[in-house]
Amino acid sequence: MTWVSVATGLLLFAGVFFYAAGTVGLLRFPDPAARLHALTKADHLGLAFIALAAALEWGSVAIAAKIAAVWLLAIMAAGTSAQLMARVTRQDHSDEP
Amino acid sequence: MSLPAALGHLFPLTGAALVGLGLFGFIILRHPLRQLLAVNVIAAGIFLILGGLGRGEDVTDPYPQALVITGIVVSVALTALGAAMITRLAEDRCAPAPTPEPPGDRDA
Amino acid sequence: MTAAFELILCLMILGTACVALLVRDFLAAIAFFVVFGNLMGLAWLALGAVNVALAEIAIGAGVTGVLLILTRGRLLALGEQIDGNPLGHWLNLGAAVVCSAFAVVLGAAVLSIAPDDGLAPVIDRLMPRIGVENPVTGVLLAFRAYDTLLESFVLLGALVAVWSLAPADAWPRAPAALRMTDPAALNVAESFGRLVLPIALVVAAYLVWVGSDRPGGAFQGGTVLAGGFLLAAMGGAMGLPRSDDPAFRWTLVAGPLVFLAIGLAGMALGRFLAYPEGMAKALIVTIEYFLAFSIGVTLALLVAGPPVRAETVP
Amino acid sequence: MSPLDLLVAAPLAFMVAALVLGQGGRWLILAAGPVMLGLSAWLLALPPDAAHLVGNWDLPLGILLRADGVARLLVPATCVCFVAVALYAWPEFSPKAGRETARAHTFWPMLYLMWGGSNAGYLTTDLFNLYVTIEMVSLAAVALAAMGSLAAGLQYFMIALVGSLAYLLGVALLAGHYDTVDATLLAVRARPDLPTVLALAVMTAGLLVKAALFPLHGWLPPAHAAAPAPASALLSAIVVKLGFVIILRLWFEAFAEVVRPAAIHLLGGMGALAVIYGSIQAIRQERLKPLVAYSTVAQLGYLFLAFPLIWNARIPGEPWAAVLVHAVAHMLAKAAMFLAAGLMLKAVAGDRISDLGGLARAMPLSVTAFALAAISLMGLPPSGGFTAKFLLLHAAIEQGQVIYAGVLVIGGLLGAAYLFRPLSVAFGASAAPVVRAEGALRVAAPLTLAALAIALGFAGMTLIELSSIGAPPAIALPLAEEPGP
Repeated sequence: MTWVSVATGLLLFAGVFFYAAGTVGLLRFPDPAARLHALTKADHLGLAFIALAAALEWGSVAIAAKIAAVWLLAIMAAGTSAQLMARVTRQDHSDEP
Repeated sequence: MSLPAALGHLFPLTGAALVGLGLFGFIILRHPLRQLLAVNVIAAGIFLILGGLGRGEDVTDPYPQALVITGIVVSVALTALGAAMITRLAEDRCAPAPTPEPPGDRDA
Repeated sequence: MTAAFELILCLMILGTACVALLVRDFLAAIAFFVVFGNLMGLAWLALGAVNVALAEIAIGAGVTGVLLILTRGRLLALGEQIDGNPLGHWLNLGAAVVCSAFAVVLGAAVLSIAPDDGLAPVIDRLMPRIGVENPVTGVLLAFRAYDTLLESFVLLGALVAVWSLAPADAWPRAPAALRMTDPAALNVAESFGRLVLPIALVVAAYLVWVGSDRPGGAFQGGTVLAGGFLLAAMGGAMGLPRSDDPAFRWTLVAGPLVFLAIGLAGMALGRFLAYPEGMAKALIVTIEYFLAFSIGVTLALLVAGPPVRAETVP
Repeated sequence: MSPLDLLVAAPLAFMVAALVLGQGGRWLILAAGPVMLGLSAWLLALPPDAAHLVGNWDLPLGILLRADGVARLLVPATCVCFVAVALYAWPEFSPKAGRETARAHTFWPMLYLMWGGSNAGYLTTDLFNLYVTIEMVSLAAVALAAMGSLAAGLQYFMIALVGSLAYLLGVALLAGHYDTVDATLLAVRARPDLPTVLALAVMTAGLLVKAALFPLHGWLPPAHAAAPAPASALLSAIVVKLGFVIILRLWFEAFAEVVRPAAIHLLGGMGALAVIYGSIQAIRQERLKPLVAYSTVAQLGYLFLAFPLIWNARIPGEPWAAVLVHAVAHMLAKAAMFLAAGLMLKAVAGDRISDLGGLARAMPLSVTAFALAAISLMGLPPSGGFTAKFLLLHAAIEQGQVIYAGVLVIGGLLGAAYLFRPLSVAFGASAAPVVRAEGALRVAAPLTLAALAIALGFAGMTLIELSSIGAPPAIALPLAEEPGP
């Protein structure tokens, strides 16, 4: 077992842990804002770890760059959709008396 | 064949189940938009049968893959037409006043 | 290990399909349908069919999902009821029995067919003659280019069919704007749309380019482009074109037309859709670029729907 | 250069041109008409074994196009119908008061898409390629049907969608099983095992829905009756024929070794019921266009009633020719009838049969076109319909198939009953209504089509010879060589 595979395994484990944390947060947190918080932050940290693991596994700079680009796009999309969702939920709440 | 026999058939069998499931949905669902969703499930099942049966020992036959891609594009085109028709029908239903284009053969 | 993964994947596919069909709330149904599409993409990856996985996720889950959500929104705005579905009726039980029986027969038929990659060796032998290395692109744009040509006309025809539904006084205006109505949300969406459109253009061009040798191609690239157009339109960074805009009509027909023209040129040299020796790859890449661009525009406009009357445009 | 490709490529090029031109799209028929009729003539002049591979890519991977008897009969008839319908539709789908309208613009690309799709369907032997062509035709057909009634169009759309998917399911099973979907190869490879039988069953079921065979016809009368006259003509004459032709080829060519007599008689029985049911429904209609639409349900029945007659015949070439002649005659006569009905209904206030009183004096040419088309549909001599029904009746009596023979006779009588009714009203003594004169082209189109349907009756031998070209080995006597790659 090389140090690369050990590092990959650890990174994957960390990624899965953050995904699990995000999912638990989504299910257990009381209000929409907190749920969004769990979903976006924890999940994308998880994604980052898994992306790192994948890049390490491939061991090629070009592929690592592509993975980084995908990760960046995913973060941007998540940030935007979280903002939009937050606005929708706030409107829904402000409608209530 | 090095694949276990059951595993080799796993995806096509899933496809067969999806076809049955989608057909059930198509029959029992009332709203046409939901029926359209069911049709998409049937199509996905058919594609899985087509592609899954082309699974070889290490590669999947490109021939069914190409057929599936063609099928996916045709299916999205038809779904879009169906969705547009459903929307237009709802518009006509909720606003009975709008001026429908007079049928050409009676406009004289 | 692989077997366990594939088994779980198939069970999840069936489970999400069940929920997508039977859940009361239609928005939940669409959400599960999109998850279903993504899992189907994973299934295609497990089959080693990366080209199909890209197409399934981009078109089957992505475009279809957007289309369903948009249609749902429009129907709800018109006061139409989509949710709710009477279950438990004895007719439903009958339908369940019939459909299960059909699925069982179909499963038995499928089981009696041995999966094999029967034509893969044939295709491998032919690939050197066209100079591209992605065998799926080879089948789509050379060996069965006729299918693909007709299919590109199906897509174009679907858009014309959608247009034919336009109300009498709406032609030839633009489709209903996709722009978000809440100003603050629009602000967020606009900056994202402005950012994504150029990225989508680059990614689409890249997908078409690598498509000749590795997974990718005109349909996948075109769908990414359509996604970029739709996001830009939702953010208001881009308006939707009027259907009588001549430049816009040319972008719609460019792909199918170039494909048809190259096919007919092949006829002058011997056969319809035959590529002359040594020029196959250049012609295929040319067709794919035009096709991807037209597909992108067509798909985006298909999602947007038929032209609408002036007063309903915000 | 070969008409096999050009017959598909040309309409698609015209579709693109019509889409780009917009307002001017309707003028294209002046170019498309001569081009397509010329290509059809070229198709008829091809040597008997004309066939080639698209792009020279060999089977089982590539796609084979060929000019067999079915294509040689149906492609020219299709082209004639399209030209006549397009000339008739011209004033109807023109800009109104100088403004382009959605219909006037989209009708023309849809027409060319359907044209290219149906030609492609008749010429190809590849079952997956057929799926794409079916979708081309269905797409255009749904759009045209929706121009009359959106609700009927949506119903038709859903039915057509499920029908296509059933067909695609069969294609998927065959592709997995035999690694090819070419009909000529399947004819050699097909074995009567579960996947093949199931594939044939679901494909046939899907196509029967599209060909509107009783009891799967429910969508047809509302869609065909509500559409504008040129659209109804295309739907009834062209669209339903493609499904029928594919079934014919599946049952007698690709899977001739798989099909069992019980299945053939099931199909024939459904056809017989369709003849009786469609005719009775047509008799019960009070309005003209639903009557003509139900007549389509009945006439499609004859096409399937012929299946057992071909199967059992000592000389199968005869009923084979009969069914193809019937398809062509119905194509011409039904298009003529819908176009004439469109003119007649436009002239009078209502859409009921009783409103037609005295029309024969007011618009003699249109009523004549209707009457000539009716003669062919009833199967009176001399007409294409008569040739077809005579050959079928001959085959049925020769084989001792009393039931089918009886249905053929009764169907003819019922046909006479429902078609005489509008005619007797039109020729009736009531005062002739005042009718605005129609353009010469609009009057000439149905008249020409109906006259052609009659003229087919004088070309019986030529048609029979044409139909035997490249016919499946089980049909052709003496045994014809299969056109191979």
